[in-house]
Amino acid sequence: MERRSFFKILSSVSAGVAASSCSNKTDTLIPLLVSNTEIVPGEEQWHPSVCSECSAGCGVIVRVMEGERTVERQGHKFRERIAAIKKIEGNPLDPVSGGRLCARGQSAVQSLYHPDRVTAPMRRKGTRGTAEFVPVSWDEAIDAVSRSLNIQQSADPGKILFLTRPESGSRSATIQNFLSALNAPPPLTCSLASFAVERKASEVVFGWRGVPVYNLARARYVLGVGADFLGGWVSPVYYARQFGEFRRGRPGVRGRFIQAESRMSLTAASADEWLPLLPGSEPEFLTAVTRLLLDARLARDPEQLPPAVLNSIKSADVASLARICGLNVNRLERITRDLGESDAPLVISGASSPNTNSLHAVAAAHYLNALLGNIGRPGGILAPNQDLSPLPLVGSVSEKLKASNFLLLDYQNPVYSLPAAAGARETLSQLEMIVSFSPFIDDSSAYADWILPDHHALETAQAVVPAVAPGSAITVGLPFIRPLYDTRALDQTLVAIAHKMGKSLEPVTPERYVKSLLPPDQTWDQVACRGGLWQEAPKPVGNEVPRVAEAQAAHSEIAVSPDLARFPFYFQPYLSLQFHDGSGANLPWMQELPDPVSSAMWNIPVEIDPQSAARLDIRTGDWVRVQSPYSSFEAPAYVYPAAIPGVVSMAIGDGHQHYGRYASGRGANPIEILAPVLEPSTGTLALGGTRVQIARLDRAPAGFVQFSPRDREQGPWGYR
Amino acid sequence: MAIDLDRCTGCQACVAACHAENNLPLSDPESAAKGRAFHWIRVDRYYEGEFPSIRVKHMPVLCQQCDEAPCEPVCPVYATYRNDEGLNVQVYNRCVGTRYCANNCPYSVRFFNWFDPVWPEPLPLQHNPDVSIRMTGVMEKCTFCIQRIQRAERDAASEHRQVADGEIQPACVQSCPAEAMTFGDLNDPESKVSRLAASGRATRLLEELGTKSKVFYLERSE
Amino acid sequence: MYLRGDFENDHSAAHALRQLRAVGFTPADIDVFSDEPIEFPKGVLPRPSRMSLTVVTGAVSFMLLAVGFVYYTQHNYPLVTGGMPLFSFWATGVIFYELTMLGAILTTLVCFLWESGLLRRSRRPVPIIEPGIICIRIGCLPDQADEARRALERAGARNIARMEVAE
Amino acid sequence: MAAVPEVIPYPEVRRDLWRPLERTGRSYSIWVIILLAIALWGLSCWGYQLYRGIGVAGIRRPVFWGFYLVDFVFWIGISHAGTLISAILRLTDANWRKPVTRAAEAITVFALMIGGLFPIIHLGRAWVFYWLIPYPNSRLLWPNFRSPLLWDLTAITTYLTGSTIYLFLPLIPDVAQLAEHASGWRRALYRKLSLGWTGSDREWHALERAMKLMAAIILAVAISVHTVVAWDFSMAIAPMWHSTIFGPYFVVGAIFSGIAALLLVMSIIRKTLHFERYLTPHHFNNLAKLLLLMSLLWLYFTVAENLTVWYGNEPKEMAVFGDRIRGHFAPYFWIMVVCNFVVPFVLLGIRRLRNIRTATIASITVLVGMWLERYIIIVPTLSMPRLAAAWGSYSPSWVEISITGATFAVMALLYLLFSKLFPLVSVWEFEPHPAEQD
Repeated sequence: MERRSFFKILSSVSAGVAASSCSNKTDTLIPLLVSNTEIVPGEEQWHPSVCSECSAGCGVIVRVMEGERTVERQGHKFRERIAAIKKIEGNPLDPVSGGRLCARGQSAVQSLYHPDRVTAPMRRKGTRGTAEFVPVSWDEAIDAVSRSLNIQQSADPGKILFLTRPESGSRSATIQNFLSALNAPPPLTCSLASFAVERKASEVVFGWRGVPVYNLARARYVLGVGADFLGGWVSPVYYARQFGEFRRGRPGVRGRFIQAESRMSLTAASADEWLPLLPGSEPEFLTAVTRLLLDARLARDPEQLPPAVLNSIKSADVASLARICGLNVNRLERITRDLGESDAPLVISGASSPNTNSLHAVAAAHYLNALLGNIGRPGGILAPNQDLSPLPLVGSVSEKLKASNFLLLDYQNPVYSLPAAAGARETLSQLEMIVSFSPFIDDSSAYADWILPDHHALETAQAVVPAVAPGSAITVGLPFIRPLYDTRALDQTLVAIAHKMGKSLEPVTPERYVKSLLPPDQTWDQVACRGGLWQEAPKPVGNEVPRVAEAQAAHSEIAVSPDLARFPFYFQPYLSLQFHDGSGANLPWMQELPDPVSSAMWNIPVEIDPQSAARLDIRTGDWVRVQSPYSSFEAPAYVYPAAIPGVVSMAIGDGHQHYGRYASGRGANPIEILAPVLEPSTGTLALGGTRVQIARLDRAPAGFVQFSPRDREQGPWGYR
Repeated sequence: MAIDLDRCTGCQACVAACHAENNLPLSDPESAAKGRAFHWIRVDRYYEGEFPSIRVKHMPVLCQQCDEAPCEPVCPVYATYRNDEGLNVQVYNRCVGTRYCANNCPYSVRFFNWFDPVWPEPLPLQHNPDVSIRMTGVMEKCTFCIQRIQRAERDAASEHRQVADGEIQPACVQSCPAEAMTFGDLNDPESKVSRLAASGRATRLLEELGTKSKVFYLERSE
Repeated sequence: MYLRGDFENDHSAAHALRQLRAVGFTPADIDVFSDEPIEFPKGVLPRPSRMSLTVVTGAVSFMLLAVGFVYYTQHNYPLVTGGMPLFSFWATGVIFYELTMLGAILTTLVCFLWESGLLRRSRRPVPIIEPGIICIRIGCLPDQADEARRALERAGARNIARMEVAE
Repeated sequence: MAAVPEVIPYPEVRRDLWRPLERTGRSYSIWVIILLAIALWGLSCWGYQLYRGIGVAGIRRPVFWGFYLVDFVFWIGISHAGTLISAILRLTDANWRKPVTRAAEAITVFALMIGGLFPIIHLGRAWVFYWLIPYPNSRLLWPNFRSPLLWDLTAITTYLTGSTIYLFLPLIPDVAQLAEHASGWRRALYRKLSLGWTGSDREWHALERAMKLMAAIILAVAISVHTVVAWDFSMAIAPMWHSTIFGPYFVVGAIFSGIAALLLVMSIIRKTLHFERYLTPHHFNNLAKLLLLMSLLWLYFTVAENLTVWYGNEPKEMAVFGDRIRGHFAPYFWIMVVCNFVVPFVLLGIRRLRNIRTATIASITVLVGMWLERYIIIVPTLSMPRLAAAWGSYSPSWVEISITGATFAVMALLYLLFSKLFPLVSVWEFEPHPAEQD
């Protein structure tokens, strides 16, 4: 309890005052005798930590209490009492989570206590991909891995490929140090949630590193374009909090919100008005709005824009642009007027389903914001937290995979997150050596030769830089429970490997990571106690607005697979709230969480609009085959009343061949059938770049489970 | 409790929070297909209108803790009744499983344990020790996190003070990122929830039934 | 001592009963045995019964018991359900009704057993009768026996016999 | 179907009606074994359900009540055969009733025993069903008399007590006669049961009086029992349950199905026990006319129930209505209408078609129809609760189907055993005087 009220007190009192009282009396005494992780508390204790389920890096507090588990020793079963994590909540001190947490973050405890975790280092027994492993000792595993890594390193360190999560912090710093000690190339990521396009656009247009922060809470009129910021985007908790403030947090002020998106996402569902854009028409839409804004003389600072951009906008034809978007010009005019006349207008743009022209779209939104004069202002776009250690690069992973010999996988699943056409399976089965650090045997770890399981994030020490945060923020988590299994933190493993190879490597501990950024009035202990280091953003100097540069690489046309007659539907897989890039699929709570759109549980459907469904004689629950020029899959259909005719969407998450009992063999992976089309400036997979055909299967409608099958409030019957 | 539908984004953080706090049984595809998944709080979603002028209505629905609850009098063994604080409580040990209460709940927020719940090891480590695990054959439903209410009251009593407004937060309220949910004492006219309930935007679900429910929905209208 | 006389139909039996009543036998002295119920004309063999009244009394007392019981139990551990009053006739009227009826049923059974004399051990001799025969049994003092016998004979009885008290 | 009046000498009546008690045929034993096997199968299904949990049944959210409650209402309905019919006929002194009442009253008792079992089968924790019974207990908690389920409990207890007594009283003279003629254990049993019946006019008087009173009481109880069963539903504020018509509607339905059950049982008895001389076309004709009358009454109530809903057009009720009439449940609904109205109306309404065979056919369809009616009343309402997001569907599991089937076997079995112990036509009441037949 004390810890809890401590947090509550801290959140109201200014930081630093209560700093020395990290714990209650018993807490200060006991650690002298027993280490922190060995305490089995009978009373609840709350410890700060970091959520590692996505790159948002929310600060959390974790409730620890006694729990019981069964262990087997020498053939006998024992009940053992250990300190166990009961619940995860947001850390009230953390400016990102603000004491709140999304469904996925709260389910992190289920990945900690997942029945199918890898409990010890393992060596491959069967052929690659069959996921047959035998447990080995750490010494043996590290010996073997460092030996072969040594051979590769001395032969060609350029052929070592390290895939890691798109997150920055102490962990990624250790990885980078490890790789540079080996003279190997820096790590890559193949996560679908890297938001590389958004990062690139902000770098190109503003020269910022990172995803810009949208100060939604203080805006009055918001136009969202292509960013599902309340669903599976960069920082759902942060933006949902902002959204609550935006709507009803200010007395007498209710922010108005228009969302233009090619899918009725959760964000669009929360909007006052949804503009259904045809996929890939975001640049056209934004250009049209910008043009109308200029025409209406509502642009506050037209000189901001580079002349080339300004000219191209001025030469645009609104009517034809509107036609491309599938929208009415009058509607665009009304929205533009409202946007331009608002006290605090804001355009939030992103690429929830990246297209080949997404960079152009996001850049166009930045131009529009520049015209609206909200850059760096309250209620506008703010510069990101730039104290980042370099993020893992995004690039054409499939080519890099083919070019490498030695693959190290850190929570990355290229088999799942690359299209079948990219040939990741074949590449992986031919590589010389694959080492996985993942605590679960996923589709890609199934190909690994060695699995050196990492601790769960809640068992490990780490400092994470949140992807989006107001001001500068580092979230810190230190271990407070004994690791459940014979696992090792990644940095320990890397250090051990490096030492075996004769290289010197110091792990970047959270303490080391934070210390360099520590302001003079704070100590490491305070940071560790509170769970992070948070500072106000430096005030923009004077009225200086960042340089707005032209985004060159932008295609305006969306590149899609050819043969429109045979493949009449746009197909857009998207990052969902519950599964994100697919990594949440192994959590039973996420599987049984009714999908916000279809209310589906334990299976993700394909979302089809009612018109097309009627034409193809498809009803909700029917099985359909979705066929692209490259591949096909079968999944149940959901006739989504709000789907745009001709646009088929599907959440990413199902279709894992291996990923624990709750995800293995469940549903279909929409990535698999995608065209291997990349967004050119970043090398991100263009999720929206594929067209498909759909056919109903004559299979009994079974296997599709909805929590609430009925999606209309009234019954279908009236007088008739 | 008051739920601001204008803030609610339908993100279902509350649903997960409830599972974590209240040891809800895990479903599996088969039991879920049989309509036996547990969600003490659920987010109802309704589509209104047709494309393109279609809107979505998200509405978190949990036990409305009615003052005049239809579920209570039909129970033959007093397994559910209204306690002194006005909560509609479910006494698992008394329940014999007639399921009449669930039929008579107009909000369909009651859930039945068709079997003994099963969690594969080591998932039970996560169980909240403050909340009992329900056996087969008994009804269960949202309790407004009565364990949190009692804890706050105990703490306040030991510190010789009143429970402060907003001090008690059920798991769903605590988790809600958009802060759409507000919990407090409706008997105290000064509490935040009372003020919200008195605001013009407040309605109650199926108010026409006269259940005097204690969850107020603040309408989304502009 | 007991006398018995058999009759072949209810007319002659009724005639015999009238004769017996005329010579001073009361209905309490007389029993009629048959394997079918026999209706005599009114006044021939009056068997007054308080069954209806008793049943009503039984029913009412059960109702009062039920009201008291329900009132006691609901106040014994008072729990509010659905905002209903702890005790109300609307909510428990059905219970009162059913228990009233249960009272009536049970009283009927008791009355039946009492008035029919079943379950009460009797030492009176029971005549064995052939199917379709109506047998009249008269309990009389030895000095009345002749008179009774004559009355039976006058009514056309067959098989007039003396019966002994069973041990 | 004018019956030829026939006076059967008393000894012959006795011989005919006692014959089934004395002789047991091969087919009887075979039937007993088959029925026993089905009943045991049902029992083991119940055991399985107790062991695994009620979830082995198909009930789910939101259809928390399914087959078991349908069966409950159905069997309680059947139980109205006896009592109501025999009580009404007794009170109105309809003499043709006499060979019919015993069979009817036996149906009542057995159907009630079976029906009363279903609420227990359906409990989530059936092993603590006695918590509903008011007795001073260690839980220091009395049951909630405000619950319609407690109403049910008292009503059914009263009804079962009453109808058992009502069956037993007129059995006493028969048993007393049997005691004289039987030997061995039967004699001892009949002796005990006859309570020392001598056939004195005091006993006859008391019996007549008690039967008159019981008939009146049992009539009142029977009507209340099915009303209370109906109120289990109409006290709930679920759409299309919360209706004032339910009490009388259920009573009519109960009498309807009760008569059908009686007709069916009678025609089986007549055939198998060769009671042609005792259960004459005359009886069937009268009962068939009653069945026709109830069919029309049932139609009237069904129309009244649905018309008010349709006209009111209240969305939540309309959802259930629509699904019944035109949606998922429409096949069941229209089969029910055919079974309960069209078939009896045609077969029994047209005088030329009305005979024992058609009456039997009609009674079978009515039984099917009435079972469906209960299904139609319970399941659609529950699958469409007020909030559309909670709508769901229901299909029974093999356990529910087995247990339902087994109860029919149990009913037949009990009847077979009863027929071995007691004459199915009251011997002492049977006086086929030609003058009284019409």
